[in-house]
Amino acid sequence: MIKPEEIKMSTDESGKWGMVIDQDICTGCQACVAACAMENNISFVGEADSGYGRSMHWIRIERFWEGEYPEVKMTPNQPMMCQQCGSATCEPVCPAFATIHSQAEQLNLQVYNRCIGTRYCANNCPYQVRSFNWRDYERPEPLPNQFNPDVTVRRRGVMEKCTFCIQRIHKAQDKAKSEGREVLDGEFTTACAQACPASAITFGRVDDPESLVSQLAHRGHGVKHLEELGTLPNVTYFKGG
Amino acid sequence: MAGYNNNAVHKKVESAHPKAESHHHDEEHFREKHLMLDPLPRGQMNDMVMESMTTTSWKFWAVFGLLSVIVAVCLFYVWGYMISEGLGVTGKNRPSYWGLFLVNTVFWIGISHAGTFISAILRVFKAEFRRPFTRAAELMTTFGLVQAGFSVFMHLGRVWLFYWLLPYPNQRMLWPNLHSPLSWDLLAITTYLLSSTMYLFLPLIPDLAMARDKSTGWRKTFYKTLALGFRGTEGEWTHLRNAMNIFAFAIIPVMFSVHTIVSWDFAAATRPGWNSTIFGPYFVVGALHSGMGAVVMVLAVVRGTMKNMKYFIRPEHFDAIGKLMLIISMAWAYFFFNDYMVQWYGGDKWTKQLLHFHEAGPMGWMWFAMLIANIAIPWAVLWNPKWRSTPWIVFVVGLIINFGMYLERYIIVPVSLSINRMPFTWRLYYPRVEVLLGIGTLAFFIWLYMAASRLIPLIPVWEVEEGQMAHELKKFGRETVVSVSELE
Amino acid sequence: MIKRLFDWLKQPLGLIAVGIAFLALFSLAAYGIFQSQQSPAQPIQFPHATHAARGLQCLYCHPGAARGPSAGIPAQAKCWACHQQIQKTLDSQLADTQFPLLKPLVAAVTSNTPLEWVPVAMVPDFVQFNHRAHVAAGQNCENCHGDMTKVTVAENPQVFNMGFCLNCHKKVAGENHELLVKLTDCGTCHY
Amino acid sequence: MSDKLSRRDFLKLAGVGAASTAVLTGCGPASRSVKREPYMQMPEYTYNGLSTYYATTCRECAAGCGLVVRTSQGRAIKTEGNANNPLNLGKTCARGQATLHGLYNPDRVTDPIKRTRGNASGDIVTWENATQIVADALKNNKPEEIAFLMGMAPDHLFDLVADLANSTGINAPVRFGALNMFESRATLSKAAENLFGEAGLPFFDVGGAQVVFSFGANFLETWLSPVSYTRGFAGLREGQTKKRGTFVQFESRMSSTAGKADEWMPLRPGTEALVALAIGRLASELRGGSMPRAFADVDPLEAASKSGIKLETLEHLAEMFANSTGALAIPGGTALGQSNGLAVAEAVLALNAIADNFGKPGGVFFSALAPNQTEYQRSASVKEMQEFVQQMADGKFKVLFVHGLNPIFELPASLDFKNALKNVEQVISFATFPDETALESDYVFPDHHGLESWGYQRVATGSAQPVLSGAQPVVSPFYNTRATADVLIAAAQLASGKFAEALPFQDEVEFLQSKISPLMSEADGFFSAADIDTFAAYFQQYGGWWKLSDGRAVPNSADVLNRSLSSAEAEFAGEGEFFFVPFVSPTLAEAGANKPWLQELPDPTTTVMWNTWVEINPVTAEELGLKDDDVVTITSEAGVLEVPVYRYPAIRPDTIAIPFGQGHTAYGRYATALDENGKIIKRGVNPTDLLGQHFNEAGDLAFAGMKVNIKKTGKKQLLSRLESIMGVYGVGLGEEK
Repeated sequence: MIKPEEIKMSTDESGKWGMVIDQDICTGCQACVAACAMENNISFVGEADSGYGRSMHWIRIERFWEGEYPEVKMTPNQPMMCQQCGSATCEPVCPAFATIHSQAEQLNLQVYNRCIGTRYCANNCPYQVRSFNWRDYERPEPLPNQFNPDVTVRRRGVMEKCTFCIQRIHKAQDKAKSEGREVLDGEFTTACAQACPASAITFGRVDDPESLVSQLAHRGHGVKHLEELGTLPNVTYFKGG
Repeated sequence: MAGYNNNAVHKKVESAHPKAESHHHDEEHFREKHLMLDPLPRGQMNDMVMESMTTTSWKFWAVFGLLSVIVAVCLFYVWGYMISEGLGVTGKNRPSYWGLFLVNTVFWIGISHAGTFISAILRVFKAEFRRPFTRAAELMTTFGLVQAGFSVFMHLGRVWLFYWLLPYPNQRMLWPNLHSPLSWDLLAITTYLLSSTMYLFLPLIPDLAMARDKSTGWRKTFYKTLALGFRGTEGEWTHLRNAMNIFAFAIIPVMFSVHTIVSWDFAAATRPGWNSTIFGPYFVVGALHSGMGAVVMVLAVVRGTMKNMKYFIRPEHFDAIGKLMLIISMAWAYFFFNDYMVQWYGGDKWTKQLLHFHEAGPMGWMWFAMLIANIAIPWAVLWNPKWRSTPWIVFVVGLIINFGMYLERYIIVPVSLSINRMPFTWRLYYPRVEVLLGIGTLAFFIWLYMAASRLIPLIPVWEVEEGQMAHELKKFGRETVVSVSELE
Repeated sequence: MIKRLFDWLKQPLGLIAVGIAFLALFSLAAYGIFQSQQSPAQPIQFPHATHAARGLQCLYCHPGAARGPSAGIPAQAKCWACHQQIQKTLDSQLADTQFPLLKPLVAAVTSNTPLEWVPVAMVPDFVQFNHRAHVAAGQNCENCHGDMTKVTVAENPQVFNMGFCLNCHKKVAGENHELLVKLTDCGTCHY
Repeated sequence: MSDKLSRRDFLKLAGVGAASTAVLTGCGPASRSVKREPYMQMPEYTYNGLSTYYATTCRECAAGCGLVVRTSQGRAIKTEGNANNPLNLGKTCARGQATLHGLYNPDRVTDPIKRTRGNASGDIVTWENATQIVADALKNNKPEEIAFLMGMAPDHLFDLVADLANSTGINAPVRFGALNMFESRATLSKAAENLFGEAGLPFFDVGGAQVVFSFGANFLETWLSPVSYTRGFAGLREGQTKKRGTFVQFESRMSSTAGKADEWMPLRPGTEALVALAIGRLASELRGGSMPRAFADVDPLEAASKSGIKLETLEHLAEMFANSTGALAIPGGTALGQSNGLAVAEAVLALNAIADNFGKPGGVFFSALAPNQTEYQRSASVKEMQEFVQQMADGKFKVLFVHGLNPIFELPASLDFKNALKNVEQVISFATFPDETALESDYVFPDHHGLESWGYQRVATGSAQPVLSGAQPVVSPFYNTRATADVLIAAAQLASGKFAEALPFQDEVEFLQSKISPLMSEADGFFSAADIDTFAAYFQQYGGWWKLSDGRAVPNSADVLNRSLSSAEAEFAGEGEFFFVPFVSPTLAEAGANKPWLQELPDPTTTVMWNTWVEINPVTAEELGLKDDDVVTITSEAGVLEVPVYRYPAIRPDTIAIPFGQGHTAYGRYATALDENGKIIKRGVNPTDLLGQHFNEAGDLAFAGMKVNIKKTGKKQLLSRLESIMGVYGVGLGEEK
């Protein structure tokens, strides 16, 4: 028998947490990238490895060019991170259940301690947002003092990716529960959204029609990337302009 | 025992079979050509095989020693280094998360296919020319799979946790994810390794028993243990035949499934260029293509370097395999074209981009070299019976085909990975220590083969003999024809 | 020379020698690994039983358990708040003869250096454990940590592995499907 | 010992899986050898495992954004914007986020050091000795022989030194920062003075505008107050007036600010004034009425031909500007850093008079003065720095104190600060990091990191309200460092006499309280308190003090259009073929190079990490036979640089650009690189090495007023890019022309 929550999963509005990104006001300033790195204990990899496509950014800002000088245009900056797909292509291919769908939070989890490093998930991610710990990247003392105790420090051979700051979700839920209430919209947000000087990133519950993120997402003209693959991504982009 | 060569054989044959003068010419011709029509006494063949195993020149040991060093350094030392440093010492990156290791895996599994193909399919279809070299081919299966296994494990970021891929009860209450093609892969490769090892072992038993009877010292103990007390009674033969029959039929689907499943690692992914329905047969045929090339190379080397092998392995065998290679090359070309066509007409912009990248990108030379090596050269050479009967020519063609098939896998894995739906991340892949590890697996393969050539009879004598017994020359009017009697 | 060595090794005495050498190396390696997994000694063989017998609640010294992820080890000031009123702590002679356990505490407080406790109940760093949620769900400390009225230095009555956690989570969730989903979700503990 | 046994059993059981956990878990070393050191006295408000948050002020640049730092068990873990602070309203830039990599940088100066100049190592001295050395330096030299060179932050230390200087007669402290040099602040305030009769830092209300014309102002990167201006930009786009605003950038190179513009006008460098005035003229014509004198003399056709912008485009722009209800023109950045910079600033500011937006939403204001400030104070222009360096070279100074800046790196090399330093007998640096200047000092008496410090920072611009951002230590000092203010106060006590009288404080905190106590009586504050202790506590808690009312002044625009404005083109120094545009790296700025995560942030426009590049138009590159990553020699009249090429599609073919921020020879392992022999070498290059000494009328450096030559070297140096050169530029896809 099909359970009710499974029926819900197959619809477009399956997600729980979602994001809206306004590319029109994203200035590409990299504040989100830095905030994400600081919040999530992401390694820096140095010049050689970063130039070889091994940077560990969980969020990257893409920009392309249109036209030729002098009519050249920079396309709107596009912050690209894990889209927390409702039907993620990374999940079924992991042989160890290290990347798995959280039924409770409707997120794509990456369970670091279960990962054996086949890197199949990264291959199969159409958004190419997964980063692999190619080495034990050195963070000399006293840099580790800055580590966020709520986030596991990853070592070599493990895949990682944006978690929608799941540690903040849990913290907010824990706090709300201890006060006997639900988590309020805007009570907490992800590190990238919190830092963004232009407030181009909005995070919240997409299954709550009253939340800011839902209202923004339903403004119209929003785009979900590579939706045609049936991945049911939970990040909506507005190109604007 | 004295040395043995073809001329000597023919002299003996002449004296042993005095026949009518008018037929002499035809028969002479047939005998020279066909092992099955050129029988020797059983004891003599046994001695020849035993001699080939025990006659070891210093050159053998020199090569063996060199390979041992290469295996120790390139395989084990470098692997240890890679484990302690992380996969950063390889050339993988985003988006080429997979690199040479999976190329090697696919390559070695491909190599391993020829063994089963020759010994199982040809056995089932009673292709008589197979008889002297089924063992040589089966060894390739087992040893090739060992290398494939090594390559898969090298590929893992945390290889020390490989056992999480195995389904076993544990306190975490977690099982492997059976949705993942990699889980299927593991099961398929394990099944194939086990069954091919069994299938290698079964027909080996009579030969081991033979070797047991003909050897002394540690070899005696060794063969005695392995021969499982085989005495050659009628009951034992019946059981053996039955078992082999079952295995021969059962291993064929396993063989097809293994490479199909390997192809699903790619085909099941949502990537441009990979998500193709034809990858299964395409990979199977590709595997046979490279596998047959490898068999031919092994046979040429065995014939050229081991004692008494010129009797067992003759140009007729190269000719027969050459024909097979030609057909498989055509089949491969068909599948390649089919895959390319359908993908191109599919019209997906990323797939088109990828196909264009294959031929016009920085790795474009590989694409053209692949087509030349896999299609043009085999077709140009193997149609000629004379050329395909010449061992060194077929050896070179086999080498070229393997090179081409290696390129094919290289194009499918890292080159295709360079292109995806996020152009911002496109990047090339340049292998680093993987090359050494690849050389290490190759060296280990040869090392195992050389070691095996000293320990187990490379020629299944009893099968050859069985064939020789079944064959005879008959004369119908003026024509001399070969007749084969049913054995079972 | 080498041949002679081999010959010697082949005779029974040689084989025994090889065996002993191998065993010695193996034991050395095993011992080394074992040693690397040993915890350092506790600064004080802290008598939990004595404290619990006086009616001290767990949360008095480990209040973090009710408030957040970490139960915490009490600050020295907290120990001293009680102990400075206890005669046997202050009387150095008494402490010397009858209550040697108190000496390190007095020394630490007077020299103002921290006592370095060795944690007993630990989960790996890839497990995000939150005491508060467990206490709020009505779990008693002894369900996981055992009965402190019976031990001096705390010890784990069970291995804190995933099976232990999941067993309890499943039991607690029972028929409540939503709770079961939440309590068996990988992301509840691993991120 | 039964308990011991069972414990061992546990270990053995666990050991099956965890025998070598350090290797196997993959998630950090899991050693069993763990000790926990509890607090001896639990600090108030601290709970085990729960974070404590402290409000403070970001010191990565001088803008004065408020931070709230998350700390756990005495370690600073994450910085967030202070949502209360009116300047940044809870937001931060990338540098603010990475400030923790400064705090926990492995290459900080850990102890007070005495060294032979240029020598990387030195002898550790005690703080008592250090204080005595400072005291002696103050006491044993004539007041006019003592100089202070200070950075733009923190303000409280500047105030302390200024007070000391005021009452003891030593030279007034000189403040400088490379960011200000590239912002051309002196030019802006001079232009304001010329047009409005009052010097001050203009504030541009981008958020309230409908059409924004920016002439070289890179306000989304580092200009003035990037976080606040970015918020303004978001306001422009999201339409505070319910309509998406339009943004046009005039610049020879597409900066990341220009990348966000709806239209990018790659005008010929030096013609900004001409173009601004031409647009003014065309717009005035559209508006009708008499032609203002300011625009009367300009010929739009001439402007079109000289600038390379078509006349129709100028007309279209003028129409856009004239017809908008909220037009705003901003001068800044490279446009002002030219020989005619002042004229450009005046011409662009004058455009605002057409829109008549002075003092209106979406218009031009004077920035609100900070609460404890009476008049606008700006940093030294490079011209003033030139005089300062000359005085040093002439041996006028016996002792030089350096705090908060790195002049050897930040000043143009042609000023030769390093050589001038040789004529100063005693150089005392208060650097937190071992930068180039600290290396050339006799003493380094390290100040705390900003997050370990007390202090305040005046918000110079960016907020409508007057803001004084407060700083407090969020963690206790990690190393044996000491607050410079404390060192100076203690030294002044030791030096006794007028010095002790000038700084009659026990410590830095008392000084701070004396400085903020006047605010208690000010009306309209975010909070108020009757006694200084409560007030200071609130000051810490909220991260400063600010007024609730708008403190911006309205410029007197009466005369703006009635002055004749110069439309002269800029003059360019040097015989080179290419205009040279140095720009500040938006992610590194002047002091970010030692923070590893800032190095790893891709540049917003080129996505290059960890190095310096030169941007060259692909057409020019082809003419010169250059490909990506080819190293070229760039020669100006002042210097030579070798730098790899980035073929940048959005730059004029006659212009090249190099980011400022790299090129350190010291400043820690991440700011420098190692050669194959393990020797410390430069990471990237510093474009100020190419800058000559040419100034505009306001005394700002004409940093964008040089012409340079390019020569191919034949060498290659691979630039690390985040972007795919194949995917973004189609290079290597088999599709090249």
